[in-house]
Amino acid sequence: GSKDKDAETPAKVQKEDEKVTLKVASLISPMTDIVELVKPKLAEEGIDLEMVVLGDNVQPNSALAAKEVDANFFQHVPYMEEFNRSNDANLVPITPIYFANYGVYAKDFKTMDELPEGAVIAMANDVSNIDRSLALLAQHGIIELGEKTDTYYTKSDIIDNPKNYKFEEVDLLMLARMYDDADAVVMTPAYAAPLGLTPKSDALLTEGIENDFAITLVAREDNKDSEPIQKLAEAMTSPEVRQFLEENYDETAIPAFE
Amino acid sequence: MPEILIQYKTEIWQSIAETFAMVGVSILAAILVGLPVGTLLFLCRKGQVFENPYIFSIVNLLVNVIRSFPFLLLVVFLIPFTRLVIGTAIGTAAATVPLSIIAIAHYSRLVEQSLLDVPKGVMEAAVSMGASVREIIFKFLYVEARSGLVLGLTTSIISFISYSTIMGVVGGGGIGDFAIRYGYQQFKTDLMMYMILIMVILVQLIQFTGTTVSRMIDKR
Amino acid sequence: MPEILIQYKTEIWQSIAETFAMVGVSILAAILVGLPVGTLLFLCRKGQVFENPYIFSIVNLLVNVIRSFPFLLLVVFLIPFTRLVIGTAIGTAAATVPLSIIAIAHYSRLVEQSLLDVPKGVMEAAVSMGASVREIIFKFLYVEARSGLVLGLTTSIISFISYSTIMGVVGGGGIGDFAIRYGYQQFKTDLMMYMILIMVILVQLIQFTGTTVSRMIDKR
Amino acid sequence: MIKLHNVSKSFSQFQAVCSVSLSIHKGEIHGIIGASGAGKSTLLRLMNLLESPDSGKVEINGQTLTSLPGKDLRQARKSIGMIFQHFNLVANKTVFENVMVSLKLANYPKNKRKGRVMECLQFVGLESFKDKYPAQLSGGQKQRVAIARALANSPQVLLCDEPTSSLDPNTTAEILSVLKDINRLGVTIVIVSHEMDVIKSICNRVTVMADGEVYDTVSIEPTGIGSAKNTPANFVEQLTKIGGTGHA
Amino acid sequence: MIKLHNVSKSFSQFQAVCSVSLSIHKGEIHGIIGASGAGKSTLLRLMNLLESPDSGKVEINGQTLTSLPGKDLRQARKSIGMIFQHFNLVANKTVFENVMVSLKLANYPKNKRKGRVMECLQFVGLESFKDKYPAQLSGGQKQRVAIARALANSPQVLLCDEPTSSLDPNTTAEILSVLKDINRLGVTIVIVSHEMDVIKSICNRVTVMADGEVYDTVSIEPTGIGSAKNTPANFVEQLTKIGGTGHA
Ligand SMILES: Nc1ncnc2c1ncn2[C@@H]1O[C@H](COP(=O)(O)OP(=O)(O)OP(=O)(O)O)[C@@H](O)[C@H]1O
Ligand SMILES: Nc1ncnc2c1ncn2[C@@H]1O[C@H](COP(=O)(O)OP(=O)(O)OP(=O)(O)O)[C@@H](O)[C@H]1O
Ligand SMILES: [Mg+2]
Ligand SMILES: [Mg+2]
Repeated sequence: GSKDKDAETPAKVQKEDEKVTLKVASLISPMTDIVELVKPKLAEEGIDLEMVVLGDNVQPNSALAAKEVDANFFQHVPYMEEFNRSNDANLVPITPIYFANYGVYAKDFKTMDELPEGAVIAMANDVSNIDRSLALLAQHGIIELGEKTDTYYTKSDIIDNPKNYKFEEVDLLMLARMYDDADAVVMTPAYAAPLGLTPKSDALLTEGIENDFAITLVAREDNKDSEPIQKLAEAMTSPEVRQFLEENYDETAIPAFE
Repeated sequence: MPEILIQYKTEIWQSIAETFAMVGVSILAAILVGLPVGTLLFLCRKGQVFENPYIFSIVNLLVNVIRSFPFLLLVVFLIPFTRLVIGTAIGTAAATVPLSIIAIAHYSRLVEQSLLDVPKGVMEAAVSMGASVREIIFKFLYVEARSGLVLGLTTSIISFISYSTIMGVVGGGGIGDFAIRYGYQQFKTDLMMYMILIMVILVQLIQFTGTTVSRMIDKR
Repeated sequence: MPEILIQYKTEIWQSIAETFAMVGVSILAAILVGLPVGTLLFLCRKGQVFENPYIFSIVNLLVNVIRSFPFLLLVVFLIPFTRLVIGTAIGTAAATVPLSIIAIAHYSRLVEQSLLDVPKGVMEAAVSMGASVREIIFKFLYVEARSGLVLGLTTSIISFISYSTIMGVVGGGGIGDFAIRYGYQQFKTDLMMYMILIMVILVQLIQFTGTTVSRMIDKR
Repeated sequence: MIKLHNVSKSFSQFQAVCSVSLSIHKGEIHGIIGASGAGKSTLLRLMNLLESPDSGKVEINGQTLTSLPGKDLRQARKSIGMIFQHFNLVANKTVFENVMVSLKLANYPKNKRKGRVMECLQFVGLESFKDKYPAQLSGGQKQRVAIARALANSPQVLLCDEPTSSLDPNTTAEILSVLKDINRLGVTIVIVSHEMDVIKSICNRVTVMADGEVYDTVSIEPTGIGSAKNTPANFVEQLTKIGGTGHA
Repeated sequence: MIKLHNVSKSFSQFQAVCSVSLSIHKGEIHGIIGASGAGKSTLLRLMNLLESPDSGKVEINGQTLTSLPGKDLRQARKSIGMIFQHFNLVANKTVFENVMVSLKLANYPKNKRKGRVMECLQFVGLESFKDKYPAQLSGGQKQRVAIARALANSPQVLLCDEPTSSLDPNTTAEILSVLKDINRLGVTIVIVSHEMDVIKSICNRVTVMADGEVYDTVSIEPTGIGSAKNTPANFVEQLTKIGGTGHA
């Protein structure tokens, strides 16, 4: 509504000309919610924020590298670095926004100790998430991992598995559904939330914030200092976002900015 | 109308529009390119009027290569090409490129098969009247095979709709993607079911139209 | 042999085995159930020996519903059923359930279409000899339509391979899923290309066999 | 044997057969003749209910076909052989298999089938073609396969639609004597033909059709089958008999 | 006009036509007769190269078809009409369209096409059937459409494979007079037929085939087409002429 009114006065028409469009690729809620949340704020600054929702976790980076979008918001820095390495890209982190508190959930068990010998633990089947899930389990001493031989840990890096857990890798899309099927599931809050689960009250184990896996706003080397990107970063680390996260995503998405 | 549908009205309409756009372009590609390619496959076969083992092998291989790509990887693989054609590799317009290519490969096989069922005698009549290859195709082959061509196109269109649901990967959108994103990933099961219902109705309509038309034009 | 292939030897062989398992079961389902269903669709059509608008509409709708589900959602939707049949909803064995169901729906349409191309005179000859519906099917319809049935199955099998690449969702594995997970998501482009090459060779072999067999048994 | 009572059949407006009543006696050879489009084929196809009549009753061997349930109708059809105007062979079966299938459908004793097929192929002079497919046959050869197929299971009634239309005079004569022979064994035969000679040579009674109606039914004394020698010399002789002016 | 030099054709082992040499003069009506399977259809199909000979040369109108490039061969074929033994109509085209297509292919003047189609349909007595599809026609009607299609673009050569096999005597007589008429306009006609009467009535020269070879070629004086009245009464009369014993 207000934009239309702006256009009526000549002075602001000029401003309209300067109006830049900023394209941000993202994946799912709460990432998409945050982008939506800052839209009006950026509009006031003459930035037309356009969100592009993509369906897998390679395309947002490919699109960014190809300059089809100006920034993306869906990943943590290690994942981005791996993309840079493998694809000769120069994506750069702008600012971390929140920690997606990775956790282990089980339908029939209250604590990790109750999990019986040989239980099936489901995790996502893409390499970075396998790495992260195994690291979470190792962090709590459930399993022991050897030296990292490749970029990522894989199941073959497990050198000790005292309770003989079986690890089932399934697609991200299926992860939440495995809550009924497997004995335990390792997943991000984004996937746990629809089940009504939160890291705070339901997770047997969580990752906390002592890690590198904060979901980060990412741009490119060539535009990282540009005004719109900086304004976006500013908006995304504003108190409103913090309030939004704390109100709606208590411990599911822990703000990662000051 | 259920509340959830009203709530997401804009998005639903948009996703329907996206599906129509993607499938519409695929249909065009299937007809404008898939039909000729399938015809070429048929005509270059052993014993046909345009017999040519080289062209046949090359086109046949090409179609097979396209059909053997995992669809997701085809989409990825085609990104440079898509960018060249559309100017961008993401969004509904960009999604039409891989969809069209798969549509061409898919329909051309069904065309080839339909043409193989045209009685030899009809081809002979055409040849004996001195018909050019072009005339054989348009005045005889397509006329005699038309009901099969329509049914094949119907089958293909339904496959295109199914393929289009994967185009969320590059931001293609569409009803199927909407159902997956909102309905499935966000556990809005009722919304998902409504979306699927829309797809079922759409497919049923297409099938009904296809079957009816193909029966109406079949005078054999 | 390229080093990367040696490195992933075990996984590659396993993924090939998984693809064979998934596609193999789908082929069985297509033949054992899709063929009868397609035949039923044909026979219940208006003007055919077993004309029955009710059965036709129901089977037709069922096939359409299956074909209109976004494949991914079909997989999800079938989870309770899969669990009932296989005991679990994840893994290669579980993946065969949705694949088989889509295989049945897919092939039955192509069967229906092939049978529609059987000349009416042959059906009449069968009827005039007092053939039962069973005899009409096995001694006349299938005999006369056999090359089309084989070509349709070939087309279907190639589609099954393509569908099987999506079965990573429920841990089905397979060559396509391997290519996506290791090649695409881990940016091992060379590995991905080798995997695709394997798929291309596989598809090419299937198409060649299908084309050859269908030509050999076509005596029309 | 075969009785039609006021049988009518129309194809979307067009009245192809119009209230025809006709009775064909057991053991006779009945001819049907008439102009092209008169309704001969349709009438024949009504006799075994390949076309179901719009109205009227079809009776064969005391059974009213028009009111038989599906299963009994099938059973009844097994004793009614049919030779189609366009042969309707199964293109993907060999000559042998095309004849064989008729025996299988009729539950002909298994161990005698092969012999019976070869016997029938011998009747029509095609023993050596048994492994060929219809697409590899000449027009006349196809027609003869269709005849062999119809004869194979020794039907009680044989409906023939232009059975000799593609055959040369010699082969025609041979086929007609085969028909005459099986007629002597008690088979009722209905022959649709446009060839006056064929009709005259073996029919006992002839129905003349015009515009979908029976114009008349005539009893005749069959003239017998003029046997012609099956040699090319014979053709030349016939050609030069009258009007011939010598060899070119 | 049409010259075959040592033309041979075999189908996987089987020698269907064996080193045949034959010349057919301009303006004549040439008959080909022989037993079923003798190779008549194959010989006729060799004349317009529908079957390409294994060896030998085919010449029409001074052009050696066997050595013509594709385009010229197509051009040559436009002036060679053909009536197939099995009609080969386009099932999805109406009677009108089936005839029309031949005019379109021959680039017949656009404004005269419709008239010409109707004229040809009139020749064969099917004007009123123009909007029907082949599946709705009787055997003889289909054959007549095939004849009309072959005549339509006024070819210089007309190859006819059993053109009257499904026609009753009256219609046959009518078709033969049409052929005779166009022959008078200078069209060379080759007729394959197994009906001695047909051959005798209009052919100037007749080739007798046996086992894929030319047995003999005879010149004859055509006896002319016996005109029969097209009435059912005429059938009855013919039937009762000899051997008739009265009405049933
Ligand atoms: N495509 C083919 N493959 C194999 N054999 C064939 C083929 N076409 C024809 N023949 C054989 O060639 C011979 C001659 O066939 P053709 O059709 O020329 O006979 P015809 O003289 O026209 O006989 P009819 O009067 O029965 O039509 C036949 O014995 C036939 O079996
Ligand atoms: N399926 C159909 N649809 C419409 N009309 C038809 C159909 N079948 C036959 N007819 C018409 O019915 C009439 C009688 O056809 P029928 O085949 O019985 O003729 P016929 O006496 O056998 O002729 P012929 O000697 O030419 O074979 C014809 O005028 C034909 O056009
Ligand atoms: Mg008839
Ligand atoms: Mg012939």
